Amino acid sequence: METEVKETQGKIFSAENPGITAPTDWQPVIMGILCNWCSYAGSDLTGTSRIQYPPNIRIIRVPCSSRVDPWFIIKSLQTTADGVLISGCHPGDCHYISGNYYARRRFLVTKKLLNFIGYHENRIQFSWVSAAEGPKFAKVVAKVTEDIKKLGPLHRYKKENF
Amino acid sequence: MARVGVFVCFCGANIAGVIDVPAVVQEAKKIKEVKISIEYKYLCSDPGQQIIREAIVQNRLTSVVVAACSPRMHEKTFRKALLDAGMNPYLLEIANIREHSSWVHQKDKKAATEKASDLIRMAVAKSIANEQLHEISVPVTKRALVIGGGIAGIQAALDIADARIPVTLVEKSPSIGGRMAQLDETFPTLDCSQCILTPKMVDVASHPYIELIPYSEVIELQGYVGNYKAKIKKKASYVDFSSCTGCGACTQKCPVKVPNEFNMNIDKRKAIYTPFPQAVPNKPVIDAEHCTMLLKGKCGICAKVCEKGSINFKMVDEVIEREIGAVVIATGYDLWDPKPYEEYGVGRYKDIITSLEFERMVSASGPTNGVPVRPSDGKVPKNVVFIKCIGSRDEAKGIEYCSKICCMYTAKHAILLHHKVPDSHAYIFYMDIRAAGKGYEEFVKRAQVETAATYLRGRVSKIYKKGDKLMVRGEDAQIGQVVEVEADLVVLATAVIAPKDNPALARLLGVSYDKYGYISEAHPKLRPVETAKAGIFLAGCTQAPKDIPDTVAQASACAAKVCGLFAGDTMKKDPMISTINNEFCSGCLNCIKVCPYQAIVTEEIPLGHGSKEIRTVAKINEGVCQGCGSCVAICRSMAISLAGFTDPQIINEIVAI
Amino acid sequence: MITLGLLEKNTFLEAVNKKSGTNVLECYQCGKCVSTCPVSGYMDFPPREIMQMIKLGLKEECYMANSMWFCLTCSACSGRCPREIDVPAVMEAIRHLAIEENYRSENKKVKDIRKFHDIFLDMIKRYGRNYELRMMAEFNIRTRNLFKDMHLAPKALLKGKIPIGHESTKSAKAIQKMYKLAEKLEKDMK
Amino acid sequence: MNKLTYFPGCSAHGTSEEFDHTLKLVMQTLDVQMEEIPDWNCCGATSAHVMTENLALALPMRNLVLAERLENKTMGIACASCYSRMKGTKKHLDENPELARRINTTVIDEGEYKGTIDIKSMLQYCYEEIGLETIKSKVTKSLSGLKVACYYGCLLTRPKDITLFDSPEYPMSMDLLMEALGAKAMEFDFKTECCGASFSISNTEVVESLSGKILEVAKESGAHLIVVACPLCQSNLDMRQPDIEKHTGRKFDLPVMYFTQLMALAFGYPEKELKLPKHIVSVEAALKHIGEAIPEPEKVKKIKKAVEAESEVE
Repeated sequence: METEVKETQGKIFSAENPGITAPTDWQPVIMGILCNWCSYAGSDLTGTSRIQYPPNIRIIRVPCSSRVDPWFIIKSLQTTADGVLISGCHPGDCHYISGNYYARRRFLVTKKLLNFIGYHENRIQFSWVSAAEGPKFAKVVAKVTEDIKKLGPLHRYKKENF
Repeated sequence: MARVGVFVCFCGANIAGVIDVPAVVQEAKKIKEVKISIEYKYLCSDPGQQIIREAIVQNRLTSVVVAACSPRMHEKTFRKALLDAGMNPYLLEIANIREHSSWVHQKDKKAATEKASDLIRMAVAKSIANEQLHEISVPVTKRALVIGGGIAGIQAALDIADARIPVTLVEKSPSIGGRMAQLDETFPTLDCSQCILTPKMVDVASHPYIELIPYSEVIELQGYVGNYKAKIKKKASYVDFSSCTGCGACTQKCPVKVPNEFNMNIDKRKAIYTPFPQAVPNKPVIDAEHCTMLLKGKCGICAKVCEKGSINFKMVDEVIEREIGAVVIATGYDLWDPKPYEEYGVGRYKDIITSLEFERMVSASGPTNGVPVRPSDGKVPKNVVFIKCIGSRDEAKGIEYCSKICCMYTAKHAILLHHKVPDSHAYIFYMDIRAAGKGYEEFVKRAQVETAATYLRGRVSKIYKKGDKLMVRGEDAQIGQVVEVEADLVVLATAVIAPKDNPALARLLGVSYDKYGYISEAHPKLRPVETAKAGIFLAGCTQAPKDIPDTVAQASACAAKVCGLFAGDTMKKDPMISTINNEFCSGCLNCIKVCPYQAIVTEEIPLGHGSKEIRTVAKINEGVCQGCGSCVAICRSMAISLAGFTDPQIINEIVAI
Repeated sequence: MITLGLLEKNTFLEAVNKKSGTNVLECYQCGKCVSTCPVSGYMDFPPREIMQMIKLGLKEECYMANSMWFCLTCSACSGRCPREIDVPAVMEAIRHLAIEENYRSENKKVKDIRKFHDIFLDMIKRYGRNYELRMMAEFNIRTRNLFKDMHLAPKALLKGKIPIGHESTKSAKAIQKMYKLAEKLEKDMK
Repeated sequence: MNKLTYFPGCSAHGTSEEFDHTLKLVMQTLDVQMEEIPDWNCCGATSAHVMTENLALALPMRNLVLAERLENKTMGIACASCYSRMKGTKKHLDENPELARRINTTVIDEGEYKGTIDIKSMLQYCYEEIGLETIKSKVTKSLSGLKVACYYGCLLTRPKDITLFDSPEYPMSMDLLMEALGAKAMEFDFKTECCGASFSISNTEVVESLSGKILEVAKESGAHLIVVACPLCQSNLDMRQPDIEKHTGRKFDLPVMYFTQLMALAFGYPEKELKLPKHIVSVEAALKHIGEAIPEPEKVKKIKKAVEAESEVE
């Protein structure tokens, strides 16, 4: 889905600004927020298995995906990241019994909101990666990176941009 | 002003082979809070830790960043190094530049180096917001609760009690003993089950550190590791155990006959009964569902014949409470009902029985005095067909897994059949013979050679009646022919399944269970006797199908875990838990709804300083909180923070790149 | 003896799985299908062995076997299979693949069965419906077994069991068109 | 009055005329109006699916399209083979809309396939839609004394996910229907074993062996006759019975009747309506048992200690 570009007083008012052309050597930054017990362990397994994936992701460790405050996502997109990946335990496998269910609901709402204000839906992604799924983590990262590369650099909501 | 030290590890060539470590060190130096940035070959080695310790003291560091392997690997090692240098260990942050950079970007050294620098920047930024944290210590109630009085529960209770720790053993039925008490002889040694079990049962009853509560169930568990509170419902037995001598006059005279569960309903018991002669406690109970006195108010013969006057028809269920520090779940297993095997005519033919029914028949104290008979006409069978994997390894009708014990007990049944009826013959349909265990393969060989049981490799497809025989049709894959066996009796080795009450019990205890209803262990390999909830352990078939030796071993392992937990007077607990600043708490109490551990309670505090009016706010129970952070993210007034993962720490990380 | 080399890509297995919509690899060789199958005794290889042969990639052996021609599609095996494999679909897949790739067994029974089906389809093409007496006769002529079932004929005819006349749908033309289009479709799909 | 779209199948106008005829009588009594699909064609059983993929779907599809035009909720099918082909095709097409669209091009002259009609075998229709109570209420001449073995064959209840009717291993619907007519349904283990239908011409050796086994077990059950719901089963078990007797040396003398024939009889239609002379194995002797009293089975001696499951007061 391509988000609609709204114009206000002649200034382009969208995160997905078609007016920006990426420099040729541009590389996106992706903020990966992973739960400690499944996805972070899974990403470690990717490492110990030496499975290669694109180097654009920066990983932050949280105890559970339910710890992820929508604020973190917004702050990432506002400051440093071109995309955010949140990953937790598979439904039913949460180390903290039910945390990932809350995370999922909270994430969906956040995504819809960000979508509404003009972010492309692929900027914010969610996945389930268990501690045993090293190869899957690499695949997820590769896919997210690919998606974000297609979208190009993020036109941020910063004062100087208005 | 923060003073951060950055230590970058080569990890031999693991990191340095891809990442330009000196460049990373230089890059780190550019961060204004970083006071020292150095590299070393192996930071986890003792000299490596020495470097960190010295640097902390010399530079009066306020936090430390180690750029090395995953924190899941060496966080504890480096925390210890900080502690040794006189620094709070929680001021450490680790930048995972091995698993997250050098190992996964081996082809792109430049990007890997840049990423490593970024990860260090993030770790430095986070560490600046780190706070000093201290381990929490929690008092311990030294009493264990064992749920289930089969061989697993008996063994766990005895081992814990032998360490002089009081045990409360709760058993659902009127007697302990469980499934093992129903068995005749046990593989692979053919020693009599009763002979080895009953002494242990008596030990349980007489042990000074064991409180045995039969005919009862756990109905509630609150609290947290070391400090649980359990509610136990004692079902009304209508017999006063303290005065009853167990003389048996009441059971003799009782006129009501009920199918005998202990004998798989082959014969009958009375409405007032002890499940079997060696029961512990050897006191009768009245089955309220069948007693005519309790149902219709007529009869009362048992009360008339009881010399001690122990019968009390007015008795009611009673709930008692126990404070305990640990729980052992040992609820055992059930057997799968083979009804879905319609092609075998299960339910239509009386001469198709289950293995446990056969087991009771061949038991010397069983309903047929140790001789197997055909339920249809009471004749002693000559040709007996045993069919394995009934419900096991059958996704279509039963369950996917292998029940583990059927291969062995079927070999045992073939041998026992031969002992009891020497001119009989056993045919065994099997798919694979799984006899992994000490002395097991030898035992199967005994069935094949000494007993000359005929093993046929194939799943039976159909059973039909011909005269008074049952025709059993299956393929013998070894000769590639379909064979039909004329059987007098067919014995189905039905699958082991989880007790149907397991999910309800698991929810009540707050532990997880798998799709079959078995209680889940914390880790399938490294923590096989613990559940994910601290202080709750599991033993025997409540986890998965097991034979007796494995069950006993696991029960003893549980006992060791319980004893370890109770070794000190207090327990240490990770300080990474939530705290609430009640000044900010608006009292919406959304946090209570999302907390998976019921660790948040309400608290009433004055509305303002010195105010007489009160308001309700949330409060964290330190002992219960596991530190997931659900409450932090849901708190709209940002009153809750999770130690080690506070909002400032994570935001610092995000903006650091 | 069969020598099993490096089975890098079992294209036969893939083709069978795709066509049948079931996964042959699920088979764990319990043999319940064999003793369930009413005609396994007549097969060169009973279903269980066919499954293993597919796993080993023994394509020609499968195509030349009579097994899939003897399968009655009674679905008794799939109803009892503990791994819920659709055995008749597998048999059908092998049969269709063998026809597509032009494998013809020299086994007399198989030839008879194929002939019967050809006549049957021919009959429908001509009349839109099946005309039993004519089919029996034609089958006997084509298999050169003129007197097969002849002893049944007088009785059956006399009792009106098998009618002599035949009917056809008005729109036999529509059926003929359908045959043509279906054939074309089959080619297009390849 | 209920309306029902009716697909008779080729054999209804051939070998199984008595089935078709009695079915129409019975439905009249039960107040069901049957509308035969105009200009229906052969469903392709049992050859089309053996040889080709598309034709095997196209032949039934034409009938389905024609049936949909009649706009009744349900289509009843007499022959079990046709039932299986049509219902299987419908399921396959409904699950693969793209394939349905493609196959539809071969019969597009007849109209567009919508997939709206519900398909039932006539046995299923009697059991599920009409109900045993209604059938019982129409019985004027009870069949008591008659012992029957109900033979369902392969395709009425199998595969389960296509037929969605009764148990594939030990179905009871026809047994209960027979009991509703007053007859006694015997315990019969080979209810759904295959009779070898599709080889009835090309491979008679197989048919004789399979049907022989069914006859043997039916005889063992003590039944006077076999009840069927499929023309192919009937012709295999009936027409080939003398041959089977000759080859096995066993005398069966088991007439094979359609369930609708027995229903018609119980509903009071005269015997001549049943077209009994069409049977190769004479039915007469078996039908003489109607009205006989069936003796209670001897009670088996109880095991010394093993006793029944219910509780009892001494």
